[in-house]
Amino acid sequence: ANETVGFSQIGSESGWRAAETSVTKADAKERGITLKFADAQQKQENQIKAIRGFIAQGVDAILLAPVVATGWDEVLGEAKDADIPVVLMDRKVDAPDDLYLTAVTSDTVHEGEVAGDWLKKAEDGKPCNVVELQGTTGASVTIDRKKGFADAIADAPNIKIIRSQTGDFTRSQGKIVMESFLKAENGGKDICALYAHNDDMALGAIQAIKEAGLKPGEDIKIVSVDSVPDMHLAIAHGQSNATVELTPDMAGPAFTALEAYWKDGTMPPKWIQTKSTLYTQDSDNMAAYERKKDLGY
Amino acid sequence: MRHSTRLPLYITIVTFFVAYAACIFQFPNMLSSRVVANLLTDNAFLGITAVGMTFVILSGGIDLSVGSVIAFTGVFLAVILRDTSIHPLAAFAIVLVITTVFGAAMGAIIYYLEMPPFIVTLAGMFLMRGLAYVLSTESVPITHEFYGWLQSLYWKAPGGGRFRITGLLMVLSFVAAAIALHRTRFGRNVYALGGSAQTAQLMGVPCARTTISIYAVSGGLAGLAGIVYSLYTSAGYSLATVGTELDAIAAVVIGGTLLSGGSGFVAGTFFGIMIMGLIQTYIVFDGTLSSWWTKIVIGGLLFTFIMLQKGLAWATTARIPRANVSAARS
Amino acid sequence: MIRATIRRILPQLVILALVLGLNFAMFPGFFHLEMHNGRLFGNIIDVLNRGAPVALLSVGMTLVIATRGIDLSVGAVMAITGAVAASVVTEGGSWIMALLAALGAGALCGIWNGFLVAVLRIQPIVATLVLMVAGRGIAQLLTKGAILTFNDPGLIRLGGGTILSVPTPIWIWVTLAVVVGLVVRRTALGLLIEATGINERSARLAGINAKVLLIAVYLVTGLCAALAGIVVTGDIRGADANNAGLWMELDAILAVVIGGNSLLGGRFSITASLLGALIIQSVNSAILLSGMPVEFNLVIKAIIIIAILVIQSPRVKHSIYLLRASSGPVLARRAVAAKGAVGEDHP
Amino acid sequence: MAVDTPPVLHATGISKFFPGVIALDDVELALYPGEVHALLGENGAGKSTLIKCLTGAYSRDGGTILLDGKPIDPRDPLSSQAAGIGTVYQEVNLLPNLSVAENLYLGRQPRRFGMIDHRRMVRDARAVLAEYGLDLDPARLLSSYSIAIQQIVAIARAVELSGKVLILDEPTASLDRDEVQLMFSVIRRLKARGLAVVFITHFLDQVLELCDRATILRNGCVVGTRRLESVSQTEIVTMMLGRQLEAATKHHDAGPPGKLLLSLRGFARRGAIEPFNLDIHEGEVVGLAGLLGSGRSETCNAIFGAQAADRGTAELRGAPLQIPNPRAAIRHRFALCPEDRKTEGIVGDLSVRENIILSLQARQGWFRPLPRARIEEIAQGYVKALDIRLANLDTPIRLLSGGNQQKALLARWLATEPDFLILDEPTRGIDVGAHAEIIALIERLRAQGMALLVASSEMEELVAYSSRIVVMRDRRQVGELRGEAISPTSIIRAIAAEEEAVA
Ligand SMILES: Nc1ncnc2c1ncn2[C@@H]1O[C@H](COP(=O)(O)OP(=O)(O)OP(=O)(O)O)[C@@H](O)[C@H]1O
Ligand SMILES: Nc1ncnc2c1ncn2[C@@H]1O[C@H](COP(=O)(O)OP(=O)(O)OP(=O)(O)O)[C@@H](O)[C@H]1O
Ligand SMILES: [Mg+2]
Ligand SMILES: [Mg+2]
Repeated sequence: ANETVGFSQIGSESGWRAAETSVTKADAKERGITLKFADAQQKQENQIKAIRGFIAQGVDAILLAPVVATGWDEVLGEAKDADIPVVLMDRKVDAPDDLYLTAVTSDTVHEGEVAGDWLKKAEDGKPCNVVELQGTTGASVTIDRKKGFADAIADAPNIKIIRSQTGDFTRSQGKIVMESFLKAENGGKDICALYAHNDDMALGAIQAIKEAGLKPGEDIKIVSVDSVPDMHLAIAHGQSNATVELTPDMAGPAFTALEAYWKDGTMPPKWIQTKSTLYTQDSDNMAAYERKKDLGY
Repeated sequence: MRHSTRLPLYITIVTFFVAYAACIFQFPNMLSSRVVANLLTDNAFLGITAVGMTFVILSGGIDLSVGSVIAFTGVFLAVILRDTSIHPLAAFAIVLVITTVFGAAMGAIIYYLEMPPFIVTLAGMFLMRGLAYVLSTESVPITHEFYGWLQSLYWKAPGGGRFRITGLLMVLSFVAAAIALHRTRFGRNVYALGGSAQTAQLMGVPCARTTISIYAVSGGLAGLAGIVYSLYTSAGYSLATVGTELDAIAAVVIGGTLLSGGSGFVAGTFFGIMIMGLIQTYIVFDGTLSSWWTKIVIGGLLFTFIMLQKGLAWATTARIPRANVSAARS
Repeated sequence: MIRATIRRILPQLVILALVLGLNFAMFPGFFHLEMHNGRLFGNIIDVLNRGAPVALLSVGMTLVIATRGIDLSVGAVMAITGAVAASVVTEGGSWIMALLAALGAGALCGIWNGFLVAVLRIQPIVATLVLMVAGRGIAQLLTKGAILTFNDPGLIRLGGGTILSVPTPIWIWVTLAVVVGLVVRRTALGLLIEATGINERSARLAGINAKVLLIAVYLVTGLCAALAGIVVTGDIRGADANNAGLWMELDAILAVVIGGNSLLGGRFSITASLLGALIIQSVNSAILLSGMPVEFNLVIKAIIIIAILVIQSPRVKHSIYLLRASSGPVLARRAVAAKGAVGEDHP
Repeated sequence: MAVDTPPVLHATGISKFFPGVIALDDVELALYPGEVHALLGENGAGKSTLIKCLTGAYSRDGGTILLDGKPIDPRDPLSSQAAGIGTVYQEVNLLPNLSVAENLYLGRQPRRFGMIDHRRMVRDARAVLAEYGLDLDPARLLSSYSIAIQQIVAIARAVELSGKVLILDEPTASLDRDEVQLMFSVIRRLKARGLAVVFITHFLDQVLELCDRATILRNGCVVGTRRLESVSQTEIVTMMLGRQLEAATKHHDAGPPGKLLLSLRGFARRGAIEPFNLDIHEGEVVGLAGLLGSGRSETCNAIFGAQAADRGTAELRGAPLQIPNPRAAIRHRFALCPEDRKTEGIVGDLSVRENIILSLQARQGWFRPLPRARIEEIAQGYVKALDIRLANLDTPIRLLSGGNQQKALLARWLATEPDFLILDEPTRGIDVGAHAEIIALIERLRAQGMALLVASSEMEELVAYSSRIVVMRDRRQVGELRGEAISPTSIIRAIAAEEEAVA
């Protein structure tokens, strides 16, 4: 059965996103599925256009990695009218759940919690001033990871967030903002830990910390989210402490669910949650690095 | 070049139909009422924005703030509908007043402080996006039933295409703008300003009023586009429509309007929008382009359209002799 | 000559001092400098260092704007050149080769823009929009959308290292500015660029080779963007094609305008543009130091920028001039003197 | 004209300051209904500035304006228009991107149901322009018509707008005889209707023919107002210049021309100029005569490569020559002072000094800047030699009065020390004093052995300096006059003869 699946991807704003795209493409090829790929350049309207385009073409299913949670009711309704199953990837949407087949996502609030729990355990009651590198202002991941972390440390009065700024999810902003944190907090001596909403910003910050004459991972503890290959290297070298994995392989479970659905109409559960594995310095980071380095990060 | 101002318009229209025909040849599915309806619906907010941008560019200016204004409008509507119980229509009225006044304020700064539009509207872009953040960083869904009712207003054409009210609104905006630009004194003053602001001033064009009105129109239409966008997505999101101003400018330019002002047609903008929509539809139908090739192809097609226009314009005007005047001497 | 230069950049100097003062008020350690393992360390160094990409871009952008053009593609060119440099070193090339390859790529991009503007006569905004859109795609094509990291010490040093304790990017932009400034002002280029920007037709009829001049100017801009691309790439030890230089063209244009250069072309001052770049960076630094919630970043930036621009607007300047003139005896005295002169002319 | 009636417009104490310049100093101007009032003065005397202050294009720094005895304070041209003052500013100020009809009616387009009635506008425009002897399609873009026609449209617009006062700032600069006569008849009609007309020009014969009174400005001050019946032309000139003008240059004895410099064969540009042959010798001034649009400017541009010829051959001192662009021409020591100084000549924001050395510098190349001292020497030298009036050399050239701009442009080309100088309407908009100086200059340059080609609409002037006159019509050469045969009447006859032949 040579099915055609349309994949509306957000864009290519980060290495993780590129990995997700390449994993999805590879997976589709392996399963003999024709993948129609549409890059939305970070714009919701382009995603809506792409979905409508897929419907007009009459694809067999649509994968949607929504740029934002809201605003999908109408177009998903159209897909439903046209009897095309839609699978959401890496983010859920604010829409009645009969409009899509299933959602394969990680729980982004939970990711923040995992990071927060780790720090709580690592500090174990010692007073600790945390600086936070947020993602792009307004992105739902930013909001969720901030919330999850805050929730987790809510019951730990020893841990305090003293500065929080956006680093736009990029390495260079991560570095620049960290530099100013270091200056503003007594050359970094008042900072005990850094929580970054993604690994790229943390990697930038690590360089800033080194340039300020401090040891990342020791003088300032670092925890972040994504687990990109470079972060595993950094942890393996003791320059960072922990990262929460966000798997780029959302398409695997999605295709599996779709294939079952095509075959005999099996309805998958409405939410297929991917695991948020924590990697610390105790994990086998080099193995993780080797596994991931060719995935297109 | 100057002898037939309509030529770029005709060229744009021809280009669109030729390109559409070529697309259909490759993907017969593209000849469906769905695709046509999508072109209208999906580009409605961009089209309305581009109408305002046409006014601005015709007058020799530029408005970079429109993308942010759309986002602000969406967030504002979402927040106000969430937090208060006022009717969406009233909210629409409020937000249109806000964006129109905002545009007028930019126009006033541009005129009275003699500052370049590029920079004033760039600051306006930062400001509006910033205000949208301040209102809400999260995307806020709009659940009012009036929205649902508006969205249910469409005509389902044979073939599955849904012609929606927003598409109609865009078409109406274009018609209204065409009338305003060609059949009112205000419209002609817009062209006059674009020809030469200094000369227009000497000829007695009320430059202050016209400049302010132009940016007010652009702001107001961006507000209207924001309303359309909020209908389109049923939500307000402060990160929405980043870079829309560049799309709108590109559409206006592809539509044959000169960025230096004074020459062009709003109808050209309509086809500029359609051409841009066609490019995207084509890319979706093709579905093999990676993220980066998508960007490269969009850039390449943009270039191709510009060159096509240049080439056609050059080929047709090189042959037109100069105007022949007989100054009958008494 | 020097007096005229200072008079020209005085508003920018005053504004820069004000913004730095604001930083100081918010964070008293702002001007504090210290050494950390052979590296000068302090907020003021950060402003100079972090201002490097925009400062580099603003040098080229000043020239382009002086010719009545604009270059929207510089951010994308930064991404391309960064990707090129990173690819060269990851393929085993030396940092010198990487630098040359990146400069070559930047020059190519510049020539392409110049060709569209000068030869095909496409309006600069649109001409450079093409590369702005496609360029980032090209950069991603080179890096396959990932961050291409490297460990070449030479390249890293260009973006993140120091020379004589001072961060290399500062050396780079200062050197570039001095070189371009000297070339432009000690040769006839500055004059010819200004003439072309003010009235291209007249300039051509006066015998200026406007076509080649325009291409050269876009080429210089491409080279500046290439340097900026290398700086940001070296800084994070990786080519981030997705984000390098994203929206930085707007900052560069803003720097040029804050520098008091007219977007309508003509008279230009590179020094003033550089001050503009530093002003922008100081504003960013103030935002970071303020500790305000991130939602307010853009609003603060917008308000400060609007304030700066309003102070600089010709109308406000003119009213200040009139105010000074009317309060002092300047005008009256001049009127009397002139009348006297006219009187002598009477037969 | 009745002087005892109150003036329709009475301005007193008008002052205007620019940084470093006092453009107007306590100026008084009274206009009576039914008079044509000339405003005279050297280049830079402040005529245009006065007009702009009166009509609100500039805000004046002092003075009162009474219209029909009531004070008015026009803040912009719109309000003076509304008050019944119609104005043609110096240089054509119309919008090339709009149609002729729209230019005529901008701001007061006829409307039907609130919408502009295009058809009626075009019809009305056609009727109005017919009164000026123009039979053209008003729906076409203004830019598709020549400068002369644009000028007439501007005049027509101002006339339509003027209920009480009509102000014309050098309206005849780009018109030829017949068109000037046509315009005069229109002005006389308006005068009979009781309008007050202000007429600015540097053609004194036109002043004497048309005007009743004249106000003379010098250096921003009124030197006096005279009834023209009671003064002589020399008296006016003396008032304007503040000195006596030497007797006009006599027709010189050209003497034998020098060696052959440039020889053109079958030179042509499609759509612009028909093939022509032309030989130019050293020490010779070749005049180009013809009516408006006869192709004089196009000839000049083709020779200079500004609009390169696409056919024909050229030889310079016997060696074949290609002139694809102005740069090539300049390299061979050609120079062209173009007709439209605003868009093709000056570089507005650059200083006078930089404008003067621009071409010399462009020829030297990018990397061989002229030494500062040399620049200063050249600029100072020409400012003195050509008597260019300015505050200082750093003044942006756009702030100079029209005539002084023209002189600065001449200086630019003289600074390149050309072998062959092409002047297209060199005296357009230049005052009587400067006019005489330029004619003398042309003669001097010729005597030094330079070859000159001068296109001009002024027959007397052509006669004064030309060794030989080429007459053009309909973009082709139709005759040549030499030596004793050169006189205004013979030129007119040469043009007219062809006209009859064509008719
Ligand atoms: N905007 C300005 N700024 C500074 N100086 C100016 C400005 N406009 C005019 N001037 C100066 O004012 C004086 C009067 O100029 P104006 O144009 O009125 O002369 P004019 O009598 O019309 O001369 P022409 O016969 O050459 O047109 C000149 O010295 C000129 O340089
Ligand atoms: N801007 C223009 N647009 C269209 N046609 C023009 C334009 N300028 C000149 N022409 C036409 O080109 C032809 C030659 O014009 P040209 O300027 O060479 O004449 P000229 O003899 O120099 O007249 P003038 O006295 O106006 O300088 C004429 O038919 C004229 O109508
Ligand atoms: Mg004048
Ligand atoms: Mg001419």
